[in-house]
Amino acid sequence: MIINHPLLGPRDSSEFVYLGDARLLNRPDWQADNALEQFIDYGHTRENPAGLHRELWYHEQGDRSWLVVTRNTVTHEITQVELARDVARTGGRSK
Amino acid sequence: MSLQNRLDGGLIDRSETWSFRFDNKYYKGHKGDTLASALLANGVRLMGRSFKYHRPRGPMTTGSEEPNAIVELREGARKEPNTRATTIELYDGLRANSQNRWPSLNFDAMAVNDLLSNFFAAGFYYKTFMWPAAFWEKVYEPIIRRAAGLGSLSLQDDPDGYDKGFLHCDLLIIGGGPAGLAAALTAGESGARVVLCDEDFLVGGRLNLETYEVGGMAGAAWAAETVARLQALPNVRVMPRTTVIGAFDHGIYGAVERVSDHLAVPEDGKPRQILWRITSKRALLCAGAIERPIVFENNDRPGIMQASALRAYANRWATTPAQQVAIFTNNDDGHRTAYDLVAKGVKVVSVIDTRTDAPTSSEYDVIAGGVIDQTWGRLGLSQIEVKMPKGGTRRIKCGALGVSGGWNPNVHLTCHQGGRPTWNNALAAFVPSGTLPPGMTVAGAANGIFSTHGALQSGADGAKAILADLAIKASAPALPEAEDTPVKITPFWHVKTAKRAWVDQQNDVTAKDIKLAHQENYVSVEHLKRYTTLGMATDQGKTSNTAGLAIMAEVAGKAIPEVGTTMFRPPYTPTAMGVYAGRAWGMEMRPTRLTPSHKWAEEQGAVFTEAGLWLRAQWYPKPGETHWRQSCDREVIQTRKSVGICDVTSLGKIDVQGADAAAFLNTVYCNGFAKLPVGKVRYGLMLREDGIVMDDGTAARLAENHFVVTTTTAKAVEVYRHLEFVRQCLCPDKDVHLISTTDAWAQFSVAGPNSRKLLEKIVDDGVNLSNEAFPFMACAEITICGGLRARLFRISFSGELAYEIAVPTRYGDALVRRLMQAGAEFDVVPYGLEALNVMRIEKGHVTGNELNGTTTALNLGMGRMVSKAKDSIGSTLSERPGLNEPDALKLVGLRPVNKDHMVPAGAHLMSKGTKVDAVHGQGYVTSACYSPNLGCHIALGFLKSGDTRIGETIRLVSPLMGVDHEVEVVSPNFFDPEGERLRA
Amino acid sequence: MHDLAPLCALGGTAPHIDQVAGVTLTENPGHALASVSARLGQEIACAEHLGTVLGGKAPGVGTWVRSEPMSAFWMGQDQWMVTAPFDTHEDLAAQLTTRFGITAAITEQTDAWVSFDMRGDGVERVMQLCANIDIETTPVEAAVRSVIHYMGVYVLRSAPDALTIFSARSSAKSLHHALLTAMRSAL
Amino acid sequence: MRYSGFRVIKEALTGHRGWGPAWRDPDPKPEYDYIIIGGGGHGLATAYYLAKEYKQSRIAVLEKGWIGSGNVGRNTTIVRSNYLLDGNEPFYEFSLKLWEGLEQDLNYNAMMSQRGIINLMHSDAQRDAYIRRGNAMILNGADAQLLDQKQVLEKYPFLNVKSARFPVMGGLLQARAGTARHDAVAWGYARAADQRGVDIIQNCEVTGFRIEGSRIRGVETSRGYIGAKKVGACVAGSSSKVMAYAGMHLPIESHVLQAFVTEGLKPVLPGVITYGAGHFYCSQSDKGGLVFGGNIDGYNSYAQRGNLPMVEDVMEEAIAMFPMLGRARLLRSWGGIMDMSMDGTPIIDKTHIDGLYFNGGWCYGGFKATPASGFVYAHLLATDTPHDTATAFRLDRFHTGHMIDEKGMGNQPNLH
Repeated sequence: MIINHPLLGPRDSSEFVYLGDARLLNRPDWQADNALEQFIDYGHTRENPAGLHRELWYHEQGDRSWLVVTRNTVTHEITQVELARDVARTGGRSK
Repeated sequence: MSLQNRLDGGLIDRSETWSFRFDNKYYKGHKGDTLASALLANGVRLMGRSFKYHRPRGPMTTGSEEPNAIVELREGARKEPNTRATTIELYDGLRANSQNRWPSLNFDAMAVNDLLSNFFAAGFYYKTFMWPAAFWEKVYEPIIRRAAGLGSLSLQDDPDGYDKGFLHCDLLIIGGGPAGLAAALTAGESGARVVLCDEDFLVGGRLNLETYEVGGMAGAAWAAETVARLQALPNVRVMPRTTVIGAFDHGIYGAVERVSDHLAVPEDGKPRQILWRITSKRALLCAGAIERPIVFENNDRPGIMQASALRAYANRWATTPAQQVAIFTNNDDGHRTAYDLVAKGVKVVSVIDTRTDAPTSSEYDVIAGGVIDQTWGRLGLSQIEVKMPKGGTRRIKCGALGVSGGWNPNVHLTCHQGGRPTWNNALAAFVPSGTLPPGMTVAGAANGIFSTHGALQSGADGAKAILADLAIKASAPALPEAEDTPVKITPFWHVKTAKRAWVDQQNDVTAKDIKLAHQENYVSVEHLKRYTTLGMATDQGKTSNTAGLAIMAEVAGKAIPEVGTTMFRPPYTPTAMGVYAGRAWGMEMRPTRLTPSHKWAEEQGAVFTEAGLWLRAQWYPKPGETHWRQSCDREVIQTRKSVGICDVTSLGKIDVQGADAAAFLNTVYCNGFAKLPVGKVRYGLMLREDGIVMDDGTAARLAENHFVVTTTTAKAVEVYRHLEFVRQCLCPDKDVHLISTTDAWAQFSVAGPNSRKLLEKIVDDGVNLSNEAFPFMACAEITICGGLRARLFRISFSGELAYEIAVPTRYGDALVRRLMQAGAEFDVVPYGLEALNVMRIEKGHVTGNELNGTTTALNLGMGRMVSKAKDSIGSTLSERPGLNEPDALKLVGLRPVNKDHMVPAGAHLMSKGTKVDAVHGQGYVTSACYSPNLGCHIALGFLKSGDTRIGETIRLVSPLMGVDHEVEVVSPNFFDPEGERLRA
Repeated sequence: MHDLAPLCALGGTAPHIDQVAGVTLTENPGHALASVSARLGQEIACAEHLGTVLGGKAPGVGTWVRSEPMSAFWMGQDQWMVTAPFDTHEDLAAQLTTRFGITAAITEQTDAWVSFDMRGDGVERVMQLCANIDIETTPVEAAVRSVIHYMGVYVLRSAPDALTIFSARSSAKSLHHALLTAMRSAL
Repeated sequence: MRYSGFRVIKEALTGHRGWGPAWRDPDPKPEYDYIIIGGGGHGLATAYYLAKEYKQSRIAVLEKGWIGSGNVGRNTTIVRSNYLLDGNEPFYEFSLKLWEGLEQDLNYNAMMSQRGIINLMHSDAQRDAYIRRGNAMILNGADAQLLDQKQVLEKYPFLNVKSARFPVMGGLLQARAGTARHDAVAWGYARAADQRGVDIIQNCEVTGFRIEGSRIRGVETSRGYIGAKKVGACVAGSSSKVMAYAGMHLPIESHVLQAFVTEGLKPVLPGVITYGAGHFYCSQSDKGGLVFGGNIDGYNSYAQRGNLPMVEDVMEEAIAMFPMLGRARLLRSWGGIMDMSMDGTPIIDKTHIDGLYFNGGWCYGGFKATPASGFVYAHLLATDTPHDTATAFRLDRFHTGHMIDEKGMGNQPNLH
């Protein structure tokens, strides 16, 4: 596969390490009332669609950026690639 | 020299005559021959035996679709079983042997199977061989296994090398026939970056096999001229002998270039083959088509082949299997073969055309509306019987029969990403569908466009469309004129018979087998394939699948497309396993990482061991030591007595800087780091988010905003990745900077009561190593040996007064030599991993054996380290009840009640007096060693409620090794439990 | 001055040199290296500093700016590797720390790396057997991170017929083997 | 009709006219007591044991394509019970014992061949771990033997030990392990279930559940609504998709695993052997093809195909072990979709819907589990209690912290 890195352009997927569902960006608040329940869900439930999937890849043999890749799990077509750090910031993790 | 069946002309180089051997007999051939063509020229038709019935077989094709003529090529370590004689490029001195026969190809005792074929119908083995149960492995299966299989491996290591390579292009053209050449010319002359791959050693595809003219010259000549034109273009790479084996995601193709297979031995330093990973923006499939047979009784004798193969042998290789040939066809193309053979002086005794309206000819006899219902000839065709259109039969003597059942476009690569071809009634064939791999288009015969003109035109048009898509301006060359014969075919699949008519020749699947599969309800095309083994042979069903589907459709009363198609999967043709591995084998399978003291350690005669990719000294034998334990015990004793040195460079080192560095470490370690003073080191336990321990190590605070974190050797890469995840994804706006410095610093442990004295000899003036100035867990950046920058950490894995000292890696070799020199007065010893392991077990320190991915801080006896006062990775999920059971496993020390007993790692722990089984298991041993200090074997292990069972005698069992004895549960801290030595 | 003698990454006291056909492969121990990572909020200031150091601009994505005595190539977002002659800049990291002040985190990288210079007619063919880089379109002064036989590398193009390859020092021998094998095969 | 050697001879002499269909193709009835979704090995086995062991009737197996088209038809055919953890080992050993009598039970030769499996070990730490595992096997009633390098070489003399990058220290042998003819397992169960009255309905895709209150009433399918008292999903690879019809989010990712076969070769590999310094497993089929596989590609996928990097990785390990395979040719590769669970262990449990059951999360391990999975699932469906050997395969184990993490990789499915 080829991942179109937002900075570096098209790169072979073998340079990357896969993590999985991008919901792993949404780490719960440890002080929430139901923190344990939230962490159980965060830790173990995965979106697993046959279709578009937002997922985390790490450019280990590249610029070491974590990326959020939107990829179709049936066709493997990649439609969007973002820097995970930007996604995390947009998602309100800047604190 | 004139050979029996050598004709005039052809594309062979008669100036080079070569000798080769097949089954102990020597023959002559020419440059440009294949093994099959050369054998045919020598009058040899019999080249192999079939898989199941051991039927005599000769070549059916001229290409990689060959099911029958497969041989063992070469001898010794270079032997290649199952090699198609039709694709073996002849070289001087070639040796090949027939396979899957005993004792000889002409007389094969296993052909008795042929007589018993009624008992070996499709799926017979699923219905028998079940009684008695034990007989399967002992009796039935060994017989079956010996009989099965085709060629044999040499069992010797492959002596040749393979490479992997990477190419990038705008357009990959697969196949160098008329469509591919026209496309390459169009795209190449427009300036696009083109890679053209062709599996043949002579690029040109069917242009080299036919007699039609292209642009007023012989097709082969036009092909040669065009190839030369392309090779002159710097932006075009023409790759003969290169098979595109798979279409992978996003325009990536795998291709195998056979660099040296046409040579007896590869040239020095050169690979046998190269696996190219081609990253293309677009691909144009111009893979041509394969002629398919008609199925009839005994249609498998040597001499019976594709009609197109018959004329290819005559036109390109100037040979024929026999001087008298017949043709059996259901379409006009069969007649082309007859014309070409007549032109070559071969006697065409008859053309049997299934169509009543077949064209007639003045050159040869045509039987319109006839079919072949029987053949004769034990080791090669001698006679056929034709069922005449108006009744009755006619026998015709002939030594070869060309069969043409129409052409199948080569759609394989179009299916590699799940696409299925669609049925085209006019062509009576499957053609590529709309669901092609993204970026791929198809031209020429592969797309069902069979005339030369059509192929040229569609290749050029395909290239133009791609150029437009890539915004490259096309400067298209004019296309040469060529024949534009329409396809005329009336589908005809098989001549009905109660006897055997072969569909899959290699696997001996007959039309009867397909009917039986239907009768037993194996009707799905995949069931048919798997039950009968149709299409599962080394030719991957290239010549058999369509006929098989057609026969299934007929018995099921369905149309062919309703029966379906089978999936084509990579590789396109069978591919040497070695080429996928490339250079990654033997000691070079993975890189080797060497420590800075490696050269010195080698000089000391150290024994090395793998630690991940690293090689580390395991022990340093001294003269007279014959067993590793002697060396290890000595190293341990001497280190504890005086001082020892160990290279610990392989532990991961990560530089963590930034205003938020301390807060960041507070997040990734379960214990606190915010308040660690500058100049101090702290042990840190890192959890996974699920609460299980990921790794442990230390973090040294060199400055307010600067830490050096260490990891275990095994987890260095994983921990670094995890830290980047936390940094970028979980706290994107913290000021934290990470970079690995593992290789930058040579780091040595200097351990033992004299370590301070030793180091004092090399540190520069002003560096105070006293216990007060530089206490346990201190760290500092210092200089040594007259000004070399170094880092010093007072940390101890051994439990001794110990330091780790780091210098820039290039000075590591000099430093270890200096330390040894300076330590001579203390009888300093180097120690290896074994001694390190003994000392850490004696101290109850954990490593990978304990941090095995299932253990928690609680299990390790470090439950209280998980701070509840802050958020850290894993702290919340570590609170789940299953990880906090009252009888949770706890790390304990174990020592044998009988001092002579071993306590092997991997043993299980049992309470005394209970049954020895899994249900009563109490835990297991993780690490074990002989402790020279305690004078017995000791071990660490996890025991249920272990921390409350100190002093209890329990049972240690290792039934795998026949061990069962009593051990005492003790503190894991066997040695110096108060830690007086390391704080000294 | 200290009295510890350095070793080259391949284990020799002098750099290793190989020649196959028209291509030479030379181990080059002469680089001092330090990474420069812009502190949060200091990205612009840091890049400007780097530009000043280089007498021009900080390297953009995937590029290498060559200057005297210091050069730099891009490693990641707001992160660069600065190189300088080892003989004169062994303390490069310390120098840069002073120069960049609060705008950057500097880490000494000199001995984390081995460096090979490959020069001659055919380096593109060699690289095609080594790394998944579109070397034919890789311009001079490009700095490409890639992988050669499981080893992470930076491939820097210094001229149409010359490449500089950086990789982890501990696996220098394996990298050397891979490069030399590819040279023998391709040339 | 019973299969036997006598019958084969009789049919051979009479033109094979007597062989009937191996299973019927019935139309779906309006309602069943049990509907099993998924006509793979596990689904067919579940139906068979429901009928045979639990004396249930009115059972249907619904298959969206052709039976055996899932992972039972695309695996490397290995059967073994060499597990470490107490949550796993009794179950797999139960399965192996069922395999040992399977052909006689089904009257179908699935060619279960106990050729033995050797897991090679390459470091001291790995040896320690394998000893622990071998002991766990023995303590659970299975068999295990520790081999040194010499003993491994006796069986595999062409194993590379002279220039092995990761030295071979020996291996853990389970002699009772082996291989079976994968398709025949599906067909054998199908035929045996059919003979006990189970309706096997192919080309019938489940498109939804009909749920009233908290109780299942039936399933919507491409062939219309079918009522059922109990519904058992058994669709590894598509678990997330099917269970989403009941509003469930599973601790599962779908991944592609590639497998490979070479051209037919005369016998070289006596049994199953695995490489411990990576992930590679290999055996030789009765037809002569070397059958092997390695890791999953590593990214979520529902496409039954993989990519080149993993192919290369697998071959590198093959050649590392057996440099003599360099000139053997890869004939075909294929891809199957694995239910990769969060701890690498399957789930067999009730769901929050009464009468709806779930069986999935098999990761790589589904084929060897086929008989026991069917047996214990039938037990659960029939009795509403977990079978003794499958008490740990609960859906809530991630909540309670009772993970069964054989490889110790944590909640990252692509590492299991």
